[in-house]
Amino acid sequence: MRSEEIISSLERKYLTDLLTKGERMDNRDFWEGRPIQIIPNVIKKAEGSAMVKWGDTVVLAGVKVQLGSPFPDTPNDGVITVNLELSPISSPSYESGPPGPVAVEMARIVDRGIRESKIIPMNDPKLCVIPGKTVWILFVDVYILDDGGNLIDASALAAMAALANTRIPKVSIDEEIEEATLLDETEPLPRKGCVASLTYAKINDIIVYDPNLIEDRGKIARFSVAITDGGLICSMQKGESGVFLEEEILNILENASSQVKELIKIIEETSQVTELGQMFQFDF
Amino acid sequence: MRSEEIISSLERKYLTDLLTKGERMDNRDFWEGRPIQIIPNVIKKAEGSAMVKWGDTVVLAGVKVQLGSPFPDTPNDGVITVNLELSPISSPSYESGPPGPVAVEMARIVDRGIRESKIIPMNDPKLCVIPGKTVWILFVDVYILDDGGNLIDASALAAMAALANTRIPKVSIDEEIEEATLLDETEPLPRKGCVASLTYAKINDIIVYDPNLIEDRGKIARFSVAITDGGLICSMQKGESGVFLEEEILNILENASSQVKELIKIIEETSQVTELGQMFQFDF
Amino acid sequence: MRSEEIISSLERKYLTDLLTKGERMDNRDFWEGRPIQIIPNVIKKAEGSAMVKWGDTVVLAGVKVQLGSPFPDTPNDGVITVNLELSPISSPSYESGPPGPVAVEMARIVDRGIRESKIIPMNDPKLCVIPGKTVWILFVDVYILDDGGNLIDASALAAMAALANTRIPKVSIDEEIEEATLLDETEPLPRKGCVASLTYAKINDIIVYDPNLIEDRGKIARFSVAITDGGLICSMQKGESGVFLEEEILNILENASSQVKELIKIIEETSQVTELGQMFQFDF
Amino acid sequence: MNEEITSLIREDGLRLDGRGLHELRPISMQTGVLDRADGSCYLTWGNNKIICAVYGPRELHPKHLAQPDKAIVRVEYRLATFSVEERKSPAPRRREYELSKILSESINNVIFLEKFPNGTIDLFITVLDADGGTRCAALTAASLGLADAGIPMRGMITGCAVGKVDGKIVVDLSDIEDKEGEGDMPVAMIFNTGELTLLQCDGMLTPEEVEEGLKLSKTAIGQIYQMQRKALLAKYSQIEEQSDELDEEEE
Amino acid sequence: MNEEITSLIREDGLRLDGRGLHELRPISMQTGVLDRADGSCYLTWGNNKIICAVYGPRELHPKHLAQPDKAIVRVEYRLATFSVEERKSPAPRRREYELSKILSESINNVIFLEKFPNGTIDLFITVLDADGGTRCAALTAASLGLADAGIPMRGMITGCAVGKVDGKIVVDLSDIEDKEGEGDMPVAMIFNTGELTLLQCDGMLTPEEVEEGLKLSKTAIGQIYQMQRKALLAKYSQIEEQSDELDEEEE
Amino acid sequence: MNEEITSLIREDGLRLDGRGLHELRPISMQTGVLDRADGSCYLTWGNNKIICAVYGPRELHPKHLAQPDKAIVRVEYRLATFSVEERKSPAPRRREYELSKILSESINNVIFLEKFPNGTIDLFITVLDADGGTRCAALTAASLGLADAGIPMRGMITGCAVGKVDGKIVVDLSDIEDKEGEGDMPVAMIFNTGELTLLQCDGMLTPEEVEEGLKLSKTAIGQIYQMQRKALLAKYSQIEEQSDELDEEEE
Repeated sequence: MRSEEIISSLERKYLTDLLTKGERMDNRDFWEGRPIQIIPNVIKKAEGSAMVKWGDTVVLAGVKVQLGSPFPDTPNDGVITVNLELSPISSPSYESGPPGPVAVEMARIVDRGIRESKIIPMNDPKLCVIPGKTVWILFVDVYILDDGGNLIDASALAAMAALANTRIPKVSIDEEIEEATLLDETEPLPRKGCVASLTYAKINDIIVYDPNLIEDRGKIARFSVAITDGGLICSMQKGESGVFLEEEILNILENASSQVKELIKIIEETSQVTELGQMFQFDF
Repeated sequence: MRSEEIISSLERKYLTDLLTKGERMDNRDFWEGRPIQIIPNVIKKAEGSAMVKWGDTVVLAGVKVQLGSPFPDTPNDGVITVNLELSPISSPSYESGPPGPVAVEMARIVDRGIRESKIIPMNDPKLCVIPGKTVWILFVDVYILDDGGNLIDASALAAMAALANTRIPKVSIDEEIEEATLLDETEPLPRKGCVASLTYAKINDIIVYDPNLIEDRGKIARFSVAITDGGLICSMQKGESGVFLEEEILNILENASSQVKELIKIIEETSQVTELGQMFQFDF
Repeated sequence: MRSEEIISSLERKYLTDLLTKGERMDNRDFWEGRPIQIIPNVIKKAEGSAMVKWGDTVVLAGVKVQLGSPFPDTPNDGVITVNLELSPISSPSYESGPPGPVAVEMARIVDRGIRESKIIPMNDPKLCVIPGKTVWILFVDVYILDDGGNLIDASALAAMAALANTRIPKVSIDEEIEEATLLDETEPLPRKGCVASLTYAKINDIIVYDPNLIEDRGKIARFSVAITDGGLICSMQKGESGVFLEEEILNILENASSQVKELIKIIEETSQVTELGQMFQFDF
Repeated sequence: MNEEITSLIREDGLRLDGRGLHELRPISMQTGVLDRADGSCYLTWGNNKIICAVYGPRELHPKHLAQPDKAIVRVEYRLATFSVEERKSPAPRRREYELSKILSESINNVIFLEKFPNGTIDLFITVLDADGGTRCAALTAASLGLADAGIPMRGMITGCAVGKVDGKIVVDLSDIEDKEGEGDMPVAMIFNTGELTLLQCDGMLTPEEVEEGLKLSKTAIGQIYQMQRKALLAKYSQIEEQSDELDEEEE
Repeated sequence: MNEEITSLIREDGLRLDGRGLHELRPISMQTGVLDRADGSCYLTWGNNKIICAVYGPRELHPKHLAQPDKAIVRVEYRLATFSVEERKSPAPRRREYELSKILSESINNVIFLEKFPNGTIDLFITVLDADGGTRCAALTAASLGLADAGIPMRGMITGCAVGKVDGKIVVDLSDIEDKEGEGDMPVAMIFNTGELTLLQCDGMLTPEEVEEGLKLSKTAIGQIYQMQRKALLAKYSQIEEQSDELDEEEE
Repeated sequence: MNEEITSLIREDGLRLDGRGLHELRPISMQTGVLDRADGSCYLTWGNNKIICAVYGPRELHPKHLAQPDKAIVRVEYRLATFSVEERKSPAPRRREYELSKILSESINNVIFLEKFPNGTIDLFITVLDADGGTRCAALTAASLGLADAGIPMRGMITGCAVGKVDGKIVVDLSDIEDKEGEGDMPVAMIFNTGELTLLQCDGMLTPEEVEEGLKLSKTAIGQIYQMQRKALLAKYSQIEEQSDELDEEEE
């Protein structure tokens, strides 16, 4: 699919005519998602990583860990930061350069899903190397490699899956001079449960889950919700200039609460796979 | 007054015809300033602040204090830094983005007035928390909110008034590990006297004090002088491509030395007002 | 010579016709370089410096030294960093602003020549003030002042000559609190030998050493090689979109290995001149 | 400066600042406060202080960004450096970029953009003093600034955050409730139509709590909407008074 | 994490990873891996993982950069933040600017640019996992991406680094050999003509060692070039199969 | 490196460098030093070393900045990284932006800009070695650079700082006098008309001291102006000599 970002009027008519008939271009039901593949541990230099293929969308997330200073108001907590790059690799529409507002919004949605769900317990003693002075900093970097629509959910999934296989080095501390030395041995990053994002697009007055590229372009509004394995809503974000009615939001939340289970299952299954070798060669 | 920054030739003719007759557009004498209001302590999150309405010009200055490292060549002195933003709020001519040369020059004029006058004694022991290691950093940030002309004097006044009501937290020091803890109690920022800026515009060959917006646009040269409550000149700055003769400068300095007293009085009176509540609601 | 960077077709024809006849515009042999002058120690505020006039090209290099932190993986080594600015002073083609790809490539070629040759032994104990904590950082900054062609070799020579007269302050260490104090006395920067760069331009299928400005513009490919006083090749860089054959490279290397001796001699002779006074006034 | 918060709801069932669970903080709104801007609004909401300037509709530069069939809306949301606990650097941060984007999308929805082909409407919103709920306050101020500039709109946007504090859903979170509470859910809508133009959430809420929050926010937004209407009427009556004065002068 | 390397060549004469002195690491190449790009290649080489997307020939914006007689080539070489030992900041560093420039000059040489006046051909190459020799791997992948995009070329560029390790000239340096060895010499050429399109060196080599390195690189490049050809044939046969399938479907 | 300065004026009434209170440091000026620039000047003043290149009048890009009735003047004042005690970062700092602006305004005044509609005259001034009084030295060099480029001017700008040191008004402050003294007052004027094109002050001066400083600066500027004239005459006589040589060659 090589075309401009702005949907053509013909495309739009085709899209909306189909939807009015209750059909989607790729024959999915309105609430049906696309197939998902996750390849964990794909990057050897990263402490955690996952390549996600979600429909036609391909996203790579990597986690690097680094010793650093805590924030002054949480002196014993680790730090996590999520960056996201709409790589020019992924679409003719994206350009090089520092992240624009679209990438920043996506990064912050992914970040909030992880942060608010508290699935990585930042106050875990393993993340605090020398109280008040040295903690683990987790850098989660997400690269969009192929934009096939619904980047938010694919990015959130890749970030979550990368964290699920992240290992941090063990550390030996010289208490006297307060210096930490990294050991060769590693241990898994502390984690409590799982979170996933589900995004819905509103096209005219029809709402569909997991928009593909054409639906993404044709939508007037977007709604994303991140839900934990415990069924709690930890982040919501309405986007674009279209509006939602209260009733529409409640319907979406009901649907998301049920669909999230499938996503959580995929992540947890993937997090069992730890061998890098077996997926050395992969197919996009 | 909504128009472009470049003065129209009609406007200029009107302005200069009036001045030739010895009159100003707003009926002031050549050496007469506009009315000034100061609302101190207007920002609760800032350690010091002041909103200044000077004629049609509105400027807000805030002071934040922060512990930090001293400069290597003055290891026991506090640090002060002045920033100024020509906010796009204040005029159709200003754009967002990092400060351009005009804003940088203004910031540096305001900065020099404060710094050279030594009204904040940076070597006061209260500003040095741990000698050679930790001192108070004072950030004075000035936002132009409405550009009605003579931004330099209004900004200098707002910065001065904000410093006059700034309070810094008391600190307890753990001598052994050389660590400072902030206490809830605060004390006034040390201050010795007062300084004010006076700006003169040259339009054709006529010189007026406190140019309004139209006069600002029509001027060929500008001269600003900062004078302390002790009558010392601590900063001068000629601006724009027009020239001054020695005699003109000496006349300006004579006038400024007498006018500054009124400005100093306004600041010192304002610095007595410390209650935030009373000016919670204000009129621009 | 004031003209545009792109060579005109007339100029190119003249250039290549001459070369085909075995001649160069400035009557040099194909393997012959232009006259070189070095004025060492030209900048009083710098710890080392050299002005180089190489043909019509003028380059100024200065070295500043500063105490700082070592890189984590070389905790006892000093640090060197080379910057290069294509100053807008030097040509109508260069603009102000952060270094573009051309300046970055040049800086990195000069940097690699110095770094890989190990002529400044970064692990010398004199460069390590407090092991693991404080080392000398050497900033080599190169400014192109007049672009007369072959900027790489002139820049490398200026950087090398500046390092050759660099002196670093002696330091007294307070072992207990691990703090270093600079003394007034200085000593020469440790140095082991010398390195020089030689650049060849390919114009059509003819290769010449030390291209002048017109040859620089007319070239299809460039090859630079840095060689130590010991005859070792420590850096090579092919540039531009033209190609070289293996045989051409081998011929260049043979020629460079012999020509480098003259350059090394010039540097070593210059490094004997340490008095600033004698060349206070110089001629470009 | 780092006092331990044990509970955000007092034993008497009221919040730390004495409000009931569904009670708004004091809000004031004033339009036309700036001389140079085409429209403006100064709004205080608890200790929040927000200034909004509207410029336009005006010609868009550079021209290739202009749209031949409608105006574009550009919104810049900024925090003053001194508006927050720790001084913020003057350069905008990611949070400010994100909020500028979603405020812009929200505002986009209500303006009759097709009336101003090739044009731009620029809103500059600066939080001078921040105290929780700034984005909802910003939208509320922006609507008034747009009305003050005479920009035609199909409705007024009004915002109010709800959230979860000590297990209860409360209205209009203060700074401390936002930071120490269990969830924050900013909502903005066109009150008359119930259309949600902004909806976000951070925290941990059950779907039922989200539903309750939506209902509570609508009631609060209704109250704030009435204040917006009053602020606009105040402006128009002031204008009438001024023109009366002018008439008198002319006589 | 900072283990002392005593020797890069084992007592049995093989290298630390068990390779002979002139032996390549395992290499895989796959074209057409991206849906949106006009051409693409995913290449693994030892633990290097590189993705290359090609867009174009397409119209160049801004137009004043366009050349009326030919297309321009823009190459962006980037390291993913997590591709290296210490996390790299997302902003490109000087090394990435330099490599983008020299890769661009190398690629420039083989494309029939005059076929696309006013146009641009954009290559975006990202190293997802780095393991020594990325620039040669990047050029090898770029050629395949260009071929996948159907860009007409006068030849294929193939790269391979050689270097000096424990006093020996070896082929295809690994990460550790690159960092701890005595010299690294990346080479790229059009194998069929022997034209060098890229040649660099860091380290300390005698002229004779450079000569030996050039000879060894040519042999290695010959082997890699055969893999590139196979990867392209694989693509075309796949296309044929697909069109066979289409035919069957149509029947 | 941080020696205590007890007094800036010695017991014999002279300054630390042996100068009298109203005595200038040694100054040298040379025009036409750069091959590529349209005009240039290299000036030393005490230990200050300043290079100025003038390009133009030339076409202005981007064109929308051009003025149909006159040329614009752009001035970039920079400090070389190694010109000061602590290495300066290569990126310009606020001081450099401010000085570029006021030098530009000063220079603007003397050029017959209306002779070059739509054009630009660009001055690039770099302080290679700094020793106090660089802005006055920069303006003095800029005038010569402009004259060397043949730009028509209604007068020559000449600068010299005065200041207060140990309670005395002195001429031409050195670096240490600037930093440790009580006040610095840079002045530039068109000597023949007495018009002040630049005037600044930092420090603590009475109005009477400012008046004294202005008078002293005028005398000093008169001396420097004579040096500027000589430097230009030297250039013209050199050109004459060269053209004589050419004539001889032609014969």
